[in-house]
Amino acid sequence: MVPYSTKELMACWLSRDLADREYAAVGANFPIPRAAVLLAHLAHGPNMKVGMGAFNVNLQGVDHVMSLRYFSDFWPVQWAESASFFPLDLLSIHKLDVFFVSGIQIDVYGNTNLIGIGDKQKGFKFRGPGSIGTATLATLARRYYIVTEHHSPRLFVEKCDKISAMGFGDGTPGLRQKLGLPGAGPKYCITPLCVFDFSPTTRKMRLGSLHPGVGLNQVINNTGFKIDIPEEIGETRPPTSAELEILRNRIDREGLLR
Amino acid sequence: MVPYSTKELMACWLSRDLADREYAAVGANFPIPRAAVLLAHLAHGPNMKVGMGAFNVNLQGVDHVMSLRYFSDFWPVQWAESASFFPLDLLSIHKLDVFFVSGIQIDVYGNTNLIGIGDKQKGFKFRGPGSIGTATLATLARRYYIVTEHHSPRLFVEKCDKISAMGFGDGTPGLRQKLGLPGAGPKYCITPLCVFDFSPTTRKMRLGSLHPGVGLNQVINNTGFKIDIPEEIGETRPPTSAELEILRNRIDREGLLR
Amino acid sequence: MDRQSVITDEATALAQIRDGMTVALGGFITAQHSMALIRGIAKRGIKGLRVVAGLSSALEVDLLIGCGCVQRLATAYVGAEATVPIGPFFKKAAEDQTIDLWECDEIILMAMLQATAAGIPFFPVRGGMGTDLPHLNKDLKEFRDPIHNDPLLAVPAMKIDVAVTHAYCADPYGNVQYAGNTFADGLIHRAAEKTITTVEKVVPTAYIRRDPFKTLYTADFIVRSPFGAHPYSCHGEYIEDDEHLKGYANAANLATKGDDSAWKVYRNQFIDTPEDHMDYLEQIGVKKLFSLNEF
Amino acid sequence: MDRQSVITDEATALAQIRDGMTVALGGFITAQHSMALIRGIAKRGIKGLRVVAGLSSALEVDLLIGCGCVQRLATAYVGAEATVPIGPFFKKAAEDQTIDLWECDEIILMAMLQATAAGIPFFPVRGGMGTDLPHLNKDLKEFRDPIHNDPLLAVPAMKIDVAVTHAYCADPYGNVQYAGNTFADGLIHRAAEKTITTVEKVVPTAYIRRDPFKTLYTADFIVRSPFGAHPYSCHGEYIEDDEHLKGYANAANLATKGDDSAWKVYRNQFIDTPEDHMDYLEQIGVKKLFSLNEF
Repeated sequence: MVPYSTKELMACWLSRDLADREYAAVGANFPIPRAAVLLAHLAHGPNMKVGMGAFNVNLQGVDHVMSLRYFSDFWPVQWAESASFFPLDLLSIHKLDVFFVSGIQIDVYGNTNLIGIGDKQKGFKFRGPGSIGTATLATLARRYYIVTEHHSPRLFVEKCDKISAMGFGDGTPGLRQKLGLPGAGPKYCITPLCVFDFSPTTRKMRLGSLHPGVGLNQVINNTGFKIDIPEEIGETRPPTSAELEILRNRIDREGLLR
Repeated sequence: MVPYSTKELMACWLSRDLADREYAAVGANFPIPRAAVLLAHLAHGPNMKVGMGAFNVNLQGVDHVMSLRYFSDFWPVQWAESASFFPLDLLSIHKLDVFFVSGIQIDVYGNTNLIGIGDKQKGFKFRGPGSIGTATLATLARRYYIVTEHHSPRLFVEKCDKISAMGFGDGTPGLRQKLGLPGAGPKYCITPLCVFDFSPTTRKMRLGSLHPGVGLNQVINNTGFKIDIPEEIGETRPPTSAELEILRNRIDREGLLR
Repeated sequence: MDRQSVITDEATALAQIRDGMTVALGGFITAQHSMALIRGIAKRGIKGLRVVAGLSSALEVDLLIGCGCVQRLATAYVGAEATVPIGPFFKKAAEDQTIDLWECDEIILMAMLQATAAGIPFFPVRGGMGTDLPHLNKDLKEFRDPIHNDPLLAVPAMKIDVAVTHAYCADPYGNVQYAGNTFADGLIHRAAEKTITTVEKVVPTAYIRRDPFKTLYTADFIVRSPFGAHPYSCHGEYIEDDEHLKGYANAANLATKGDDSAWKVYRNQFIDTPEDHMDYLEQIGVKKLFSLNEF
Repeated sequence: MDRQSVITDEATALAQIRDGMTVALGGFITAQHSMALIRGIAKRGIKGLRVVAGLSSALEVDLLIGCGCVQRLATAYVGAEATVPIGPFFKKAAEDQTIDLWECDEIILMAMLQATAAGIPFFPVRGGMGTDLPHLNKDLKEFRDPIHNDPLLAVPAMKIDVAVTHAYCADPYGNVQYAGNTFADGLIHRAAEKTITTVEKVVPTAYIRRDPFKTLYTADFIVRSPFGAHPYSCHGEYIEDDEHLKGYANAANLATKGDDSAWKVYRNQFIDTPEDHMDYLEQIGVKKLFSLNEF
């Protein structure tokens, strides 16, 4: 088997959950989801609609795709078949199938925080960069994934100080429907150690699989909340050599994931 | 003095009420307002924003302007500096300064009807073509003019059977503000016989001026409601030869107004 | 696995439209209606359609009413301006109450589409307050805004099954570009669950990529239909066929007054007999078609 | 009487912006901010601005905060992605509560602009329900839709005095066209009472008329400002000046930690000393500027 990095594992695993014809958006400065979407597109999704910055691109036949320096880069224009119509497209973003969210805090119910840390009603101990588009996109996209390059008790907390993108709130059954949120919410949370899914009854994060070589205690010790652990724990399926070939030669020549 | 037609009189009179820098829209199949806007633009409004069909044009330096066959004609593209952005521009149409409305009924409070005639809640004795954009545009434009090529008791009624564009409703003081309508409502109603304005107290139509050669009784007999008649009645100021020269050589070579 | 073309034939496209569906039509008054498909709907006798004609219709909805396809109609206008001031079948159906009218003006129709496209239950507008539109259209509801207590009209979203639009060109993957005005077509596409677009020309994707900012939307089905908007105009290609419109209006007018002989001839020649759009164009004839070329 | 040019100089344009006004800035994260005017605002020490940064800001609002111009800020993000993850002055001001934050995400900000542009008191959205945004931003109000009783968030309109945008080109009459993405600039223009646009190039009206569909809006004031978005990008012209952004962030970072020596140097060299935008470009230097040309 070809050796691979944890980030490559994460990208390959995510890519398999994306289907052909889906509409998925890729931002800048979020290399794992970017690689996942492009890998899905090049490996099995020739009809995917891929949002790259403010363009919709199709990359069939493109030898290799450099990564965005910034979200508003102009150069993807060369592969663009359309550009986002503002405000029309942002206001009709519920047609987005797949979105990705991160946070400076992630809690047991899949809520994420990009706003800031601190208990006060106003003011912050640590101010985050802001919600960007996540408050709405996590609501409206048909499903989303929480992706983080870190796994620590400070990141994975019982309850976010502030919620910028609501996952399952306080776990009340049917809360998303009650709040009128059309999207299904977070499907998986993937970290450098493991994959979490969400219990359909409690809506809490549940251990889905451990990455190869990761021990259960490593996850428990690095998570700030009590994890729902099933009887049998699977292993995250590693990248295939075919996946790695596309990933390394066409998507990540710069080696951001290595 | 150069002889002129009633329609030319109406167009010239209206044109003087439009100021430079104003944004005025001209439709198809409404030749008098079209001529009024173009005359204002060419005579004293070089900085007007002129909506011609779905384009915004500037006609300085254009020898002569043919009339639109249809509202959605493509050929004004040759003079267009921008095109309407749908839906953005229709939803921000409150920046429109001047609009023109007609009707199959016009009532004493300046309400107009393009929907249909008949008392029933549903169904019509005579169905009109529909509201087009008037319900909203008469509400949002800073002011508007009612323009009609006919003057008869069947047209000028006490109360419209249906209102498609609200003028002053039932005359309740402050009604437009109470209903949240930002525009000032109809400023004048011009017909082949006279100009009406609106009493600031009753909001009813009031005789403003008689066109040259028209007698007071002619107006009274052809209007289906009692007209507020001031002590002194002015005469509608006829076209100047300078106005007629622009009108006939640059705006109405086809002679639609003659 | 290869990228799949979405170019299809008229029959496959029309099979998407079934009795009782809500269908939104593109174009604006006398421009850019997908007549190739609208005639196809009439020929197949699809029934009970709930038609949304945005921004405003010409006589394409009049034809659908005349052929018995329409149960409900949302439009701000039915006519062809000076040529045909009001659609004859529309006028009669409105007077006889044989169709439901979703009474509105153009901006209220756009507000409905905007609500639908944005996935919100309603869109608030000021226009229409004080008019009879809320009395004639029970879906429109006056309310007070939750912040300042201002009076407003709530225009509800409407589920739209299929959008049917006509455009200048598309590539095999459904990327649609217009040569002129796009009217409400971009909004209509975003409000509908599925979009079928007839185009004057199919172009290679490289043509689309020359200016991706011109792509208005990506349709689910593309049908190659030169002169597909005839007798209406298509910006950059051809103007209206006034003579045809007058012939239609004359036949329809007589039919609403009890003499349907001319309408039977019109319907037979232009709707029922032609197998498809190409057959229809043969009826119109090459000389007529190319006499309509713009500029 | 002749048609009047709206091209003006920086001083006249900046005189439109007065203490306490609400100013909306165009561009998106690291693209197309009107830095020529934003530095002018900072240099003149305009105070108490209520800044709306749509779609999202980079560090142009951070600079305005650092120079003491900002009383309130509506933005969904302040940073330059991997280069500068968060604006230093913004971070400190938020933590110390020295500016008011109108907390939102990008789509809620657009909803506010859309309400303002449409002249309606609020825009209803689904996004943000269940988050802390309505707790942090008291202008956002949960309500029940008047038709289906669905829960929604009402985003109120906001009076915007001046929009400040940067574009590729304009003609002397204010018709503005972009070479690339336009982001929320078309909406921002329509939401503001007045628009000032800096442009890379002034072009003849004949150029605009080649493709009037590309005209995004007609601005009230045009200021000729080549490299006017530096250190940010302008589509079709130049990319970001990362080195400059890092220098700024480093100076700002130190200043928020009590050492303002580097910030004083930055401010002196790039904001206070240059008379105008051209003087600023001299500080950057021709070699640097042309090294940023895209493609």
